[in-house]
Amino acid sequence: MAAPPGLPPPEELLKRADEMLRELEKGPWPSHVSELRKTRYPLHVYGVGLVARKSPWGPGTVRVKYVNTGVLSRWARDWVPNGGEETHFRVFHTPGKFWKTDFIRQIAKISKELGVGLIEIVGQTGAFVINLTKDKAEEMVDALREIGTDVGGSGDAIRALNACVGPALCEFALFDTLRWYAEFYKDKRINDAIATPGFPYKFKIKISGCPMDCARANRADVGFIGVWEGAPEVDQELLRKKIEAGEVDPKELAARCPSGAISWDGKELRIDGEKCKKSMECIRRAFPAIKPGKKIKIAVVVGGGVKGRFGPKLGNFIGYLGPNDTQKAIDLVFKAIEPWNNEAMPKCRLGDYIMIAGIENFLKKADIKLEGMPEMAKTGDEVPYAVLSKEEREEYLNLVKELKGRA
Amino acid sequence: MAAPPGLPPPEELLKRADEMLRELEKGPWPSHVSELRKTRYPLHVYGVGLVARKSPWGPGTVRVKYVNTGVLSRWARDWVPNGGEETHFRVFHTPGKFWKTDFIRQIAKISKELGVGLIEIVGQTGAFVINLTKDKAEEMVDALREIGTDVGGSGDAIRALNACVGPALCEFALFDTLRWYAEFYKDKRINDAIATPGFPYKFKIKISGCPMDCARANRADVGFIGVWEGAPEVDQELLRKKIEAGEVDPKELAARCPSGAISWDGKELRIDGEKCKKSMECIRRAFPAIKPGKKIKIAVVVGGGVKGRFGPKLGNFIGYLGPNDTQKAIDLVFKAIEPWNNEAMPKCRLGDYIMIAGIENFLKKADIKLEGMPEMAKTGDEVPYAVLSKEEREEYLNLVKELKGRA
Amino acid sequence: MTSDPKAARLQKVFPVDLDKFLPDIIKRNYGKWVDRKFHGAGIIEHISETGERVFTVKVAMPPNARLSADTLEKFADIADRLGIGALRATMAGNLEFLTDSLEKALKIKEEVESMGFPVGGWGPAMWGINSCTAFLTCTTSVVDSPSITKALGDVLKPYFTGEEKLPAKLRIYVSGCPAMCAGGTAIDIAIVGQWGAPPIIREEALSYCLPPPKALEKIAESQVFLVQICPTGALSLRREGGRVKLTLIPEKCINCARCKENCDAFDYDPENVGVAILVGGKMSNTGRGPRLGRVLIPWLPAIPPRYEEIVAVVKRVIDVWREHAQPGERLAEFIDRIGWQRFVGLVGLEKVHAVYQRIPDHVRTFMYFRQRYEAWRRLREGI
Amino acid sequence: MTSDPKAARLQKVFPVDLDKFLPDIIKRNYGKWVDRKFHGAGIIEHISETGERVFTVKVAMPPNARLSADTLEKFADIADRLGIGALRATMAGNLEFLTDSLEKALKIKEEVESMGFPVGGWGPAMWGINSCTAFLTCTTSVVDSPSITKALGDVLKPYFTGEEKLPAKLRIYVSGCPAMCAGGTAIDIAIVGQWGAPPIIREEALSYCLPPPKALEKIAESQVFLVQICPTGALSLRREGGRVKLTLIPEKCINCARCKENCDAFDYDPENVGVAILVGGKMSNTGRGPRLGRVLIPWLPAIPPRYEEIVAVVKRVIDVWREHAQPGERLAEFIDRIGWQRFVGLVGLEKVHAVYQRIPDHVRTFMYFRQRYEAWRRLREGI
Ligand code: SRM
Ligand code: SRM
Ligand code: SRM
Ligand code: SRM
Ligand code: SF4
Ligand code: SF4
Ligand code: SF4
Ligand code: SF4
Ligand code: SF4
Ligand code: SF4
Ligand code: SF4
Ligand code: SF4
Repeated sequence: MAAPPGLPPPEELLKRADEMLRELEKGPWPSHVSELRKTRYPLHVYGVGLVARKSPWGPGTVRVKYVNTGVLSRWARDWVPNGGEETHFRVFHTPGKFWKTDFIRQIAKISKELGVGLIEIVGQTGAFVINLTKDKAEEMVDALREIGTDVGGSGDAIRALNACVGPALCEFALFDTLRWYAEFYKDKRINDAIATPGFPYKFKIKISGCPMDCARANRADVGFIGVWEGAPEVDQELLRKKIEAGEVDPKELAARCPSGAISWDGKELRIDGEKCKKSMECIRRAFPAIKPGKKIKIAVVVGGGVKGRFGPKLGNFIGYLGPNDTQKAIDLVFKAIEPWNNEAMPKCRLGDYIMIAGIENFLKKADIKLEGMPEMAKTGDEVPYAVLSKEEREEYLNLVKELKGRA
Repeated sequence: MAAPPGLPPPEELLKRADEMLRELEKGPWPSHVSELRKTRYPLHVYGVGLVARKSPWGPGTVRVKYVNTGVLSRWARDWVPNGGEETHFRVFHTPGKFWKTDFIRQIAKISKELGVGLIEIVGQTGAFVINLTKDKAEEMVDALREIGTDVGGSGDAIRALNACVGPALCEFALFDTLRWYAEFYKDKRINDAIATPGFPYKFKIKISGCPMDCARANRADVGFIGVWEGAPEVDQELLRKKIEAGEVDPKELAARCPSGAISWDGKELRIDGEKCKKSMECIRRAFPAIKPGKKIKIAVVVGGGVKGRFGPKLGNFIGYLGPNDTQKAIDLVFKAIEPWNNEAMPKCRLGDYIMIAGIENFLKKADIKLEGMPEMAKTGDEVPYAVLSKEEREEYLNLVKELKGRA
Repeated sequence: MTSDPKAARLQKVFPVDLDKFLPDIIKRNYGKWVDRKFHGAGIIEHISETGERVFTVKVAMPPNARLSADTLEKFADIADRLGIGALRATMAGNLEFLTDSLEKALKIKEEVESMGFPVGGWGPAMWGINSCTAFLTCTTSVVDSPSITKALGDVLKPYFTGEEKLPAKLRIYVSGCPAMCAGGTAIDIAIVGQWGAPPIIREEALSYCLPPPKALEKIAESQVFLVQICPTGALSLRREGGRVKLTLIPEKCINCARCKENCDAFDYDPENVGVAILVGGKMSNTGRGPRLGRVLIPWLPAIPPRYEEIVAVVKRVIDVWREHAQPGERLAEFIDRIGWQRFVGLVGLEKVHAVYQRIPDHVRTFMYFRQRYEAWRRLREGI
Repeated sequence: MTSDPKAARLQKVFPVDLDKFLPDIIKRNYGKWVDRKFHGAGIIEHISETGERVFTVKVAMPPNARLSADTLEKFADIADRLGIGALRATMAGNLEFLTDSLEKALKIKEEVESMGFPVGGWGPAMWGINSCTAFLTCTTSVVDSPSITKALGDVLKPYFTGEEKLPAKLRIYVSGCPAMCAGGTAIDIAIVGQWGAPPIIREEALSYCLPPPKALEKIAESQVFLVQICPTGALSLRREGGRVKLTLIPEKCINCARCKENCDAFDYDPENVGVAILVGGKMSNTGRGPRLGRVLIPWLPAIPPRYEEIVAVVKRVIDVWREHAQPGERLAEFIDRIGWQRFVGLVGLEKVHAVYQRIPDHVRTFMYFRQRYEAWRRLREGI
């Protein structure tokens, strides 16, 4: 990108960059600049970008043998005085993103010795990011593999998986999100699709233990979200106690239930399982007197994403798996990938492809069949005119031939 | 339109036309062909059209002095053997479409003497249609005016009004639809806009006495529909009797209320006026034990239509008038017409124009203010990127300047 | 302005005198109706607070409500003999006889039925079939709605007369072309004629629809009326030397027929022509309120005189509705309740909707750029 | 395949051994959590059926969760001293200390706060601000999200720490460009960098993004990658003699930045650049369920280091929500309940939404040709 117009001369630029950086160290919120100062990150580049109001970084290259994803490298733009460079790895996080202190110290050591001493402790996809110096790239990969993790997940590949902390720390967890996380990674096909890009675009898999969706699975290319069948479970005894203690207001529970499933007759709280939309509203207010139901199912959503070709989209719900169906879940991912990988234009996310193909056609092509699949993509048009090909018209005619017989 | 390919020679064509017509006289449903046979309508033309599967009529012309709307004339296409012609008038219907027998006989006489003895007793807009012979056009107009009605309502003009039968025959009528019908017609501006086309497109006004919308006002350019405020009125005494008599099932009333406004505690039926959406479901089932409420309002809907530029649309609800606000209603019609007439492209219906202008902008331009106007046309976009002009951007900046002061 | 006495015609004579046009019994009880009773299909007793009663007898008219003056006079005779000396045309093209006792009403019923005009409608019944004029008088029609209406009526009559019961009101609108003069699509079942393929332009007839050559020279291409009315930009005007050429991009055409409505030079091949059948519209605020119908099948051939394909689909829709709907449930509410897919499956047209999933790419882009409707179940609705 | 030992790298080392990576106390109580208590902002006590307890202390990280190795080591020391020898990064970029008693938890809080890292979040509070990396490392950024995040955090900290109460959870995502790496728009408040005006093409840099001339010759214009990725057809390739020229039709451009994401030759003028602010999105199925955020204001300048315009709008949105929302009501549900117009009015940005009513004509045509969303109240909702 070109130098922005009206950039001051180098010295002045650096001075103003420095002022800008200092300003960002003030105030009560933790400052990234203060942290960066403790590292060998080329802070002036960042400062110059702020003054120029333009990203100071241009694409760089670094090749790491047999590491085809997870490596990103930048050069400072030619208008940044004194230049600078920046390279970083995306690194797989541990299950639940737990870092025992020995592991932290290993990471910190690697970062200081082979990098610039800077870590993004968790990226938005769920990896963590570690800066390095270009010439230490090969070493860094080995060091990370040594301590039990690795580099990967960028480009048109499966990205670092993400799963909420689930049963490791959360009362609401309906299934073992971390075991799913592990099982997915262990699968050879997943490994290969992470290691080597080749899809039309990136592909993200996210796993949430319950409808709170802390892992934002509903925005993934394929997401898994724990739910249950029917009504939440009510421990009437405990609930009564909570009500007496003033911890829970049963009228509020009924009023806040978005599906009108809860009724309170002054004595007992009843929940209509047919109506319940698993909003977790009653549960979070009255836990553990009200808990999710026992019959657990994993809702599958496909085609979410923040942008892609056709703009922001949430996932499309396509049915359920069981809480132990990890293998089926992995199969499903690759079934979903197949028609997309074969047919989609470059830079179409799965959700874009689904919009192009039509979700029903997509599900057919992908040969996906799930329990509780919702019916029908779309109702008919509101517009009664259309241009139709001869073939289409003949198809309609044929369809009706049979009816004619019946009439 | 050109002759369809593969048309048989004239004689054969006429023969097949005749067979087709005969077939349409069979069967239990009243036959238009049988009726047409009793008239001087050129039936062979219609028959040939059916065989050719193409309209046999092309545009014709007839000029009637100072009658600029409501006159339509056709010539048979050149491929119709023996040719033929057809001319008809659209004629204003009486209030409630009541035809006393003397009036019927006058119509029939005019039809036989100056026309071909054929009448469409009511057209879909609400006029009736009378066929004539071209050379009697001037006479026919005078004859119709003589008996108290007139020709009009076609082209880019206000069309024949339509109102449901209302208080003349209907228990549900919430206001005097027929008086509205009459008052509208008496207005000079309405007269002129019916008499002389000049708008971007046609313009229809429809009036329904209650939410049943028998006059399909919700599909008009401007529609008026009687509603009430709050809950329907319940005569508990009478209701109890109806329940005892088995005529009314209170549980069904509650279940069929689409807004969940009705509760039945085994003794008394209660209706939550806040919730009631005026579906008429309880009223039609338990009338007159349940009746519309007493505080009557006239809901105004604008911009409906079957097609226009952007396809089918129902009206947009824009607020209420009072049951006696006929003058305000007529003013409102012309307020709505003004920006449309000034700005719309040809062949944009009011609804299309509203879509182009945005309904809020439209209401502002039209200077329409009503009681109970709903808020806000649209919520914000889901897409966070857009191309914006410098002016727009400055506008946003200015808007926020004030907020900055407050923060 | 002018001294021509005919100029007085610009001041219309509107039939607005309620006193003159309303029958006396109606005037006496105007706005005083307190109750009504239904006496079988087609007959309503209206009860006034004055104690008077008016019985209405609803009679089906031939397609497009076409009557000969002869028949109309015969009806007037009956109205004088057995009624209160008045009829009324309903909004929707039936004819109502008015009388003051049930016996007379039943007598009227007998007489009109013997003339071949069935009595029926109201409540859970077919209230009628509305037809536009089409091949009877209309230049833009592509199929003939009156004969389609006749073919349907012959089969559906028992639903009108009440011999066969329906779950709720049913009305059918049959329009000969996308102008939809029969009343549009906001009705239980709508049948709409359409061209099937993009229009054919008859160069030789085009000049009638264009401004005179001199004027045309001065107008920007995009401002030419014919170019403007096409909502999709499928029509464009190119100047080639001194001549102009109107071109149509078939990929952009949506077959809306607006060009045709405004210029006779647009033609079609009867081979391509057909009807779309829409279901589940309504105007009334009952149930879940007014809504537009939805395309059940976007194209079927329209083959006179019996239109078997159309009749078969309509019949099938009604059968499915009759079999599965709850009492009082209009087709719209029924479809809403069971869901479109299930409905389409029950009718036996599962495969049809595949077409709705095809949206041209450029359309989709913009559609999803702005407020987007959610095409598929989200988690919340799904679980 | 190859004998290079480095080829083994294609088999990734995934940290999947739960036994190895989970702290012991977590393993012992895995899936056995039966209750939890909130101890002020940022501290949760998790109660296991085994009787054991784990306390988590949620600590805000600097923008973009950037820590120096030094600080990380200091945290490890604290975790060893006062915790169970483990930390965890949350999904959303905070750091959780784990310990086994409330006192220790409070001690941790004290220590990290003295280091300048506030403890907070959970329940009706700000849970954090997520920032992408932007000017720190990213080539496609148009505004710098980490510094915007800092400016916001400085003002909003009391909502995080619980000093000031909120009606419900609040999270803010700040993304430096339309790629929205901070997590998109399905969150309470989303701030998204955008170009403002259509991209400028730097001819001189274009060749890097096009196939080599020989290959290019053989590809149809529309099949060229850069042409294909533009979702609106704003980009087209024209061959002029031997040379190719990429042209951009500004009217078609929606500023989606896909061209830029794929080719460094697309440039912009910082003058035009700004952010859109979206509100009312969420992921969670609470309330009325997940939904995308809506544009509250489509453009504001992003002026470092204090970004006053952005901060003012965010602050104002929060104030309005605080003042008018019911307890427990997230911004999304609050806006739903009071209606967009009223919300926009309360914020003081009534005039802003006028822009949403402008839809280019061709768009509208198609949008309304297919399934259309209802833009304005229908009778049923109105009455
Ligand atoms: C590092 C990270 C931001 C961070 O600091 O947290 C990031 C950084 C970039 N993202 Fe992202 N994205 C990151 C999470 C996301 C997320 C969040 C998520 O995964 O939930 C999203 C939105 C979710 C989604 O995918 O729908 C996201 C949507 C994008 C997009 C838009 C994709 C689309 O469908 O349109 C792009 C553009 C592209 O791929 O062409 C993009 C592109 C980029 C690039 C590669 C742009 C570039 O080439 O400069 C950024 C590299 C910056 C750098 O120097 O590292 N990034 N990106 C996140 C990855 C770390 C990690 O693996 O944990
Ligand atoms: C006579 C009538 C059909 C009938 O037999 O009932 C009719 C007949 C024609 N209509 Fe209509 N329309 C008739 C009611 C309607 C209705 C029903 C209504 O008003 O509720 C509609 C739909 C409602 C609406 O306006 O939204 C209707 C929507 C159209 C349209 C589409 C308008 C649009 O917005 O796109 C056209 C096409 C046009 O105007 O260019 C049209 C055009 C025509 C033309 C003028 C086409 C033509 O030039 O040949 C037809 C003349 C046929 C003829 O020979 O008389 N007619 N037309 C109806 C008028 C009689 C009356 O005044 O009562
Ligand atoms: C006569 C007529 C109005 C007129 O001015 O001409 C009419 C008059 C009445 N309508 Fe209607 N409706 C008339 C066309 C309509 C239309 C328009 C249409 O069919 O195109 C509608 C709206 C379209 C729709 O179907 O959504 C309409 C929707 C209703 C409804 C709602 C039906 C439903 O189930 O949704 C009722 C209530 C009912 O049937 O229970 C109703 C009920 C009534 C009743 C029977 C009131 C009652 O239940 O006591 C009115 C009787 C007055 C009378 O005896 O004359 N009227 N009614 C129309 C007769 C049409 C016909 O020949 O059959
Ligand atoms: C730790 C974390 C998951 C993880 O694996 O990292 C998490 C864990 C929990 N979430 Fe979450 N949520 C986490 C991010 C999210 C996200 C994602 C995000 O913010 O980007 C969401 C969905 C996005 C959204 O806001 O819609 C999310 C929506 C919820 C909700 C719903 C809030 C609401 O009012 O709609 C709850 C329930 C509540 O707060 O009452 C919840 C509740 C919980 C609780 C506190 C369960 C409870 O109420 O007992 C979990 C505590 C486990 C623990 O102690 O570790 N969690 N939670 C994430 C912490 C983020 C942070 O640093 O603040
Ligand atoms: S998604 Fe559910 S199970 Fe997972 S951390 Fe959030 S609240 Fe717990
Ligand atoms: S989980 Fe939500 S929807 Fe279900 S009963 Fe509880 S509050 Fe209602
Ligand atoms: S709209 Fe209402 S008042 Fe008018 S006729 Fe129909 S039911 Fe009666
Ligand atoms: S009118 Fe309709 S919405 Fe109102 S209470 Fe009766 S049934 Fe319910
Ligand atoms: S719908 Fe078409 S065919 Fe029927 S009258 Fe109207 S314009 Fe003519
Ligand atoms: S039918 Fe409609 S879309 Fe097609 S060319 Fe004519 S006006 Fe344009
Ligand atoms: S949102 Fe844009 S600026 Fe931020 S990291 Fe992603 S690509 Fe870079
Ligand atoms: S910003 Fe988007 S719409 Fe504009 S040219 Fe680039 S890819 Fe096309």
